[in-house]
Amino acid sequence: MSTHYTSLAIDDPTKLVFGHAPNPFTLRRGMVLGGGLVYPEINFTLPPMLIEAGTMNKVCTEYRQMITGVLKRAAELESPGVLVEFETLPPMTEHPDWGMQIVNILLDAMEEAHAKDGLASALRMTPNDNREMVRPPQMRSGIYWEGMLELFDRSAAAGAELLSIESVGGKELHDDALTMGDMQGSIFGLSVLGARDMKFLWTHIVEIAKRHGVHAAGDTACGFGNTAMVLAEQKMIPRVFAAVVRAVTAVRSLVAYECGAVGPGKDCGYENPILKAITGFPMSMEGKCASCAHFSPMGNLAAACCDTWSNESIQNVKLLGGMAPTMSMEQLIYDCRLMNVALGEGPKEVLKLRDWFVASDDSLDPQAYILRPDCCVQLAQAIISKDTPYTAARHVGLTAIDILRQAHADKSLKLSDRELPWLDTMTDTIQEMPDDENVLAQQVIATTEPGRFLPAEYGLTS
Amino acid sequence: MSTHYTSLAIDDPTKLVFGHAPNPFTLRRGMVLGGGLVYPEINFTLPPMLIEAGTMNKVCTEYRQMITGVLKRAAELESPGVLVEFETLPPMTEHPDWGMQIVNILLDAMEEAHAKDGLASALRMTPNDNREMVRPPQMRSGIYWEGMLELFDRSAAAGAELLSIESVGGKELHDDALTMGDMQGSIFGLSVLGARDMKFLWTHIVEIAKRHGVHAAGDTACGFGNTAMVLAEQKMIPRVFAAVVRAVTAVRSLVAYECGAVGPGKDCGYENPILKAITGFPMSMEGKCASCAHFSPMGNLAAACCDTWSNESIQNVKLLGGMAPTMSMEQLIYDCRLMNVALGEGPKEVLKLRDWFVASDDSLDPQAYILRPDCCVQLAQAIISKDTPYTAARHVGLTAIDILRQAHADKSLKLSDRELPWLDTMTDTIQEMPDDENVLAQQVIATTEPGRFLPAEYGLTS
Amino acid sequence: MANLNALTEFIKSGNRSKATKLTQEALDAGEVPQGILDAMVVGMDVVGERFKCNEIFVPEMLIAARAMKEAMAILEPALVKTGYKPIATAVIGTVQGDLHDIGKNLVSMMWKGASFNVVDLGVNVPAEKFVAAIKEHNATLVGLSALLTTTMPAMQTVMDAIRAEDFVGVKVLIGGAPITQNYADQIGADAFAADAASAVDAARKLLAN
Amino acid sequence: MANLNALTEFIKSGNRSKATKLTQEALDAGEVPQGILDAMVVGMDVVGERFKCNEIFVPEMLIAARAMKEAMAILEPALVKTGYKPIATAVIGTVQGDLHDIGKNLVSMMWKGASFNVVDLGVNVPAEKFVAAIKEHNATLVGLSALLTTTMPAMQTVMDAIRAEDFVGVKVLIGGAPITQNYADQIGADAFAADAASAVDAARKLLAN
Ligand code: B12
Ligand code: B12
Ligand code: SF4
Ligand code: SF4
Ligand SMILES: [Zn+2]
Ligand SMILES: [Zn+2]
Ligand SMILES: [Zn+2]
Repeated sequence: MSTHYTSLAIDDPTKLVFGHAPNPFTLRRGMVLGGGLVYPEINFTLPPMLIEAGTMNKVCTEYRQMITGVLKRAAELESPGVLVEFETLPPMTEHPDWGMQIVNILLDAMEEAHAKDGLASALRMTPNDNREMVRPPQMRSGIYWEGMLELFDRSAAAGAELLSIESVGGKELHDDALTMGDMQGSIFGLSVLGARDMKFLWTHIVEIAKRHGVHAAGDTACGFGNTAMVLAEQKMIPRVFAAVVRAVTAVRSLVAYECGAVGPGKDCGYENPILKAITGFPMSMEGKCASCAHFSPMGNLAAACCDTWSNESIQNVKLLGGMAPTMSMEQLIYDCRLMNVALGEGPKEVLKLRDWFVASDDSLDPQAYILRPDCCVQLAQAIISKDTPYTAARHVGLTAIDILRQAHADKSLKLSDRELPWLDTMTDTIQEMPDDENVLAQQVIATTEPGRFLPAEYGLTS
Repeated sequence: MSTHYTSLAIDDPTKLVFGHAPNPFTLRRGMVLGGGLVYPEINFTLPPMLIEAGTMNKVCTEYRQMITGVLKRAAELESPGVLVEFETLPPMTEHPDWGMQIVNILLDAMEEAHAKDGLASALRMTPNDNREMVRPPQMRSGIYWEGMLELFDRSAAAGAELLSIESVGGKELHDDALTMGDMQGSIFGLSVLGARDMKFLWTHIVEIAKRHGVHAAGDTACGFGNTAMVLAEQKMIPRVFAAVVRAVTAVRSLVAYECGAVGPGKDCGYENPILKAITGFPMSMEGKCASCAHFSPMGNLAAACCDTWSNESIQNVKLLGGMAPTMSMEQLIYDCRLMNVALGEGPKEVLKLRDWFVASDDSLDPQAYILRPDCCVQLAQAIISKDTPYTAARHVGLTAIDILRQAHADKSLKLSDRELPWLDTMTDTIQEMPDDENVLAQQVIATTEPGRFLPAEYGLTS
Repeated sequence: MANLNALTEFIKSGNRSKATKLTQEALDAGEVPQGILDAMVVGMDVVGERFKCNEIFVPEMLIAARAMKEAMAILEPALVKTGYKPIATAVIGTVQGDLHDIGKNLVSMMWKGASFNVVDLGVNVPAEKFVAAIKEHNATLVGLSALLTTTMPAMQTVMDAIRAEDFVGVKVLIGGAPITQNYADQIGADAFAADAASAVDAARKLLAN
Repeated sequence: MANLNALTEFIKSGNRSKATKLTQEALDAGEVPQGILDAMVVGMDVVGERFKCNEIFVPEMLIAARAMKEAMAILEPALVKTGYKPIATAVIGTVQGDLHDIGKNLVSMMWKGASFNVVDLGVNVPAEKFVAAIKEHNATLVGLSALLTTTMPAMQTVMDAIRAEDFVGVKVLIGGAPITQNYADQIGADAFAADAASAVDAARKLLAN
């Protein structure tokens, strides 16, 4: 049932732009993703408060206030459409009834805004991945797995048109790899454990989407790539390390599309442009408007290839001008308007604005650099040239390092002195890794304290 | 001592762009305002808390945290410079000692960031205008007047390089004019009372600036134009009314430059592009990044002619990614980077990006429309064609109405049905107003309940 | 009866001269004062609804309110004779240190439109002044406005001062851009309203309890 | 003495084999165990400082910490004989419902580097487990981490559970991205620290009181 990509949907970097995807598709209220317009994608969450049976009324009030506020502002600013993402918090997935209460609040408000103001919108449903609530994580069965599938199923039945998740398979080893600066551990977590889990999980999600006539959208290696990015922004780990991890995350996130997802890939997947080049599906991205949720070194560049533009998440607190989610909505709409003006003027103009987004950030940070559209095509090429996620991961990692080395040499990228030695360290590590992923798996199993992860949950035997 | 502008510094709308002002100037740490780069201008304020002797320690801690956070992020993102605005809260102007405590905290942190990270920055000092703490407001003497001047003086001595204020002269009548939809009252408040107060006030501010070798920057008719804008956004008053009020505010704000101010005009003066056309001084603007402080119908268009780009204000609350002021700092820097990339490519590219900013918003809101660069030049022309603020105000008001009528006719601007009749009402009102402002003044004095305002405080005899 | 329908219409359209004239005629014709008042209130309610639905602007609403005010001046003596008391007397003001009053003025105006007797204390109002006004006017409704994050705490001061008295049935409603329901809960205010239109509903609800 | 300077250096550079070898040699040469420990702690302090000044990254710091840990394994028996007790025993964990642990792990690692005895309870830790661990290990320092706005309230639960016992001298330090000093004050925690580096200073300050 799964595709293996051997060619690129976009191999010309000048075609890798915002607003246009080779494989666009239309949502129920007429929004066409990847069809020539960039839409705002809004996400919001609770202020500090407890979620339990006794507070669910208050929880619902918060969500009702948030969705009403953002849709009202979107209608006032005449947004051509809005994608609403509902990323659940753990208790809402654990208790699908609670999650569904909120889903219905959101869908009702969206229906009302459509009826009253003609505002088009669609819901992206992102149950959070609770499978590591038990440690070692139980990936393929148990109450967390079941609650998650139930919530996917019921929300799709209720009207959520896009299904997503930020899955965590492999992260139980990857976290340490990040803090230890261990590239082998990172590649193992992403391309061996992660890719295996993705295949299992996304086969199920695609099946649910098909059953309800909705779209399996995409995943993100957020717990890997964004954790690395945040750690690098906090100066905890080298920026070049985070950049190479980012390149490798594309291998993991690709699996969703191999299983049948059609985009848009989740906002926080900064690896999405690479996946757009491979798959041709529309992608969501986030940058400067997501600084409410985390700082990033590529606030503009992230917009270069987006089809929806997101704020990642903001909690419902009051700012001077109004509620914070409404502020995000307004900011996103203005950013989208700018892109849509350029889109209205044709490909040359789109390319111009895209290149400005890129030039704004690419020389200042290695992760920004490797996400330049031309680099994305190069990385995409590296990935599809290999047969398995593991081989692709090593290859794309080395390719990213080469790109960085080259960029530093020709001075198009500034790297600090303490970053530089890491390029060699990473190259050595990747080159010395066993060619056979099973050999590596057995090595890891042998040297990892038992109870950190369950090989069987990834279809590995120990 | 005061200039009267009779010609435009910029009469070609294609020269009215962001980043370049005919009369740029250089700040102490090398930032050149209006000299080819757009700088972020950051402003922040306290979260809910009391300001009194007993809480001043906590107040100082908040400001220290805010300034440290924003400068750190600006250095990390390698901003070419940062303008910091300190807009005081009432007790800080009433007790200049308190205000100065904070000024010194800000200046120290800025000095440290310069020494440590090479970050250039400058302080804009904006004491708030407390003169209406007594009602009717006492405009030319008394403790509020004195506290304000003392704070200007001491902060300039301490190192604040730009002096600004959001003065309130005339507002005591203008508020009602707004809620009553009374265009005559608005013009009287702005161009008779407001302009007279500005002349008195700015003569003093310019004198203080000269004494300390710093710059009198500029004022804003915020309490007039932005109140109108906020009321229109809340659907309280017609948008066309707010648009015409905006045009008239330019007459009032111009007085600061006539008295010797050199820019950059204050961020929230959406009338600033008109003033840039007249004076050639750099201007600060705010738009989508200021939606934390208030929503607006021109989040992109406002950037068209800016020289610094501001967030207006945000309180020190924690968001998911960090403190809110730091979020604003990051957003501003990315917006500035985009403009600076275009600036680096030359005038044609600047014009292209500017026109995209304009095209993003101009057709959707009358206020956005009249602030198109070509309309700004037209309005500027209307202002300088008259000899007195009052005659200029009536003329620019009528010009704005004409622009709107024309734009509606040729379908470049969408106006709702209930807005349209207001164009005629406003025209009639303005045309029926007496030609002599003294006649109007005597009418107003005669029909206003005593105690609403003191004519003598505006040099008027009753 | 036909007269009173017309009165409702004149209030709606803000026609002062016709509204006052008709009120006088209705009184002369022996209509029950309460009935005349009801006709006016219906008119203002419609105006309030239209405003809520974004069909009219504040200036138009104010014109209706002014017509109502003038007609009321004529009606009031007769009403009082029948023992009529306004639904409630409300005291409203912007708290100490804060000069923002447009929002407060709008609330005040909407309350007047809903036939409350409104005492507006203006801006920069210290706690004692609120307490004194409640006593003096036997107010049962208090409206507090604050627009600055640094004057929000002054609302607490007013609440404390009010709770220190033994007023019976005095309800406090708060509002202003930085205010939230949470904050109202925190300082023990009886309710929060987000805008002028909902301030009327909120006040009616409070007074009904 | 020269030996001990070298030991400091090997800790700093994270040279495990040389650090352990030198520790053994110093012991054999009759150095006072406390003196050997001090040499190590000086090394880790320098590492911590370098990290704070952005001169090194976490992985480099972890390598130093690992060298220290292995050298300590050799030193500990001798230390214990002299009656040595670690500065303090700390219990740390991410509160119930929350799985974020990278930040907590970094704090835990920094505390170990500062010679605290650290008991890491992991993630998703219920209040009772914190209380039990404090009892079991005679801990005087507790670290609570929360990254979700919806698990912040679980910190209050832990605080309540701890305050319900009559522990003497148990100090609670809290942290995590959404946490503020204000929140710490609100739930009665003893302190808040914004990052791992300042978590060491904060802990030392708490324990000194
Ligand atoms: C207009 C305005 C002014 C005008 C005020 C004119 C006036 N007569 O009121 C002027 C220019 C004088 C002014 C001055 C200042 N302002 Co001012 N101002 C504003 C602005 C732009 C709009 C406020 C407004 O009138 N809105 C329209 C009305 C209709 O809306 P509203 O007030 O929210 O009221 C509605 C509801 O809140 C509710 N409501 C209001 N009151 C009540 C009461 C009750 C009982 C109920 C039920 C409901 C209710 O119903 C109303 C109608 O729907 C706001 C920005 C904003 N986003 O709010 C800043 C703002 C409030 N001001 C601000 C500041 C900083 C100031 C100054 C200190 C500026 C300075 N440095 O000089 C001074 C302070 C003066 C003082 N001592 O109070 C900041 C506050 C920052 C902070 N820390 O809190 C704001 C948020 C602007 C900003 N983004 O920075 N301001
Ligand atoms: C990495 C990450 C994850 C990883 C966690 C990996 C791991 N093992 O920890 C994964 C992917 C699993 C994840 C999952 C989820 N996450 Co998450 N995550 C993040 C992210 C991007 C970075 C956190 C991080 O590790 N930072 C790096 C470390 C070093 O920093 P730190 O944690 O702040 O720690 C420092 C200080 O805070 C302090 N500190 C920390 N703890 C302590 C303790 C003490 C005692 C002291 C003194 C100091 C201290 O010192 C540390 C070092 O300096 C944040 C975004 C952000 N801006 O923080 C979101 C974030 C926290 N996650 C969020 C969400 C929503 C989730 C999920 C619910 C997502 C979903 N829908 O599936 C799940 C929830 C899982 C659960 N039940 O807890 C939201 C929270 C929203 C909210 N309402 O609160 C955030 C803010 C992202 C966002 N912008 O929306 N997440
Ligand atoms: S980056 Fe943001 S959206 Fe992605 S998993 Fe992390 S917290 Fe969630
Ligand atoms: S618009 Fe903003 S900055 Fe300007 S006076 Fe009003 S509140 Fe102040
Ligand atoms: Zn995400
Ligand atoms: Zn997201
Ligand atoms: Zn301002």
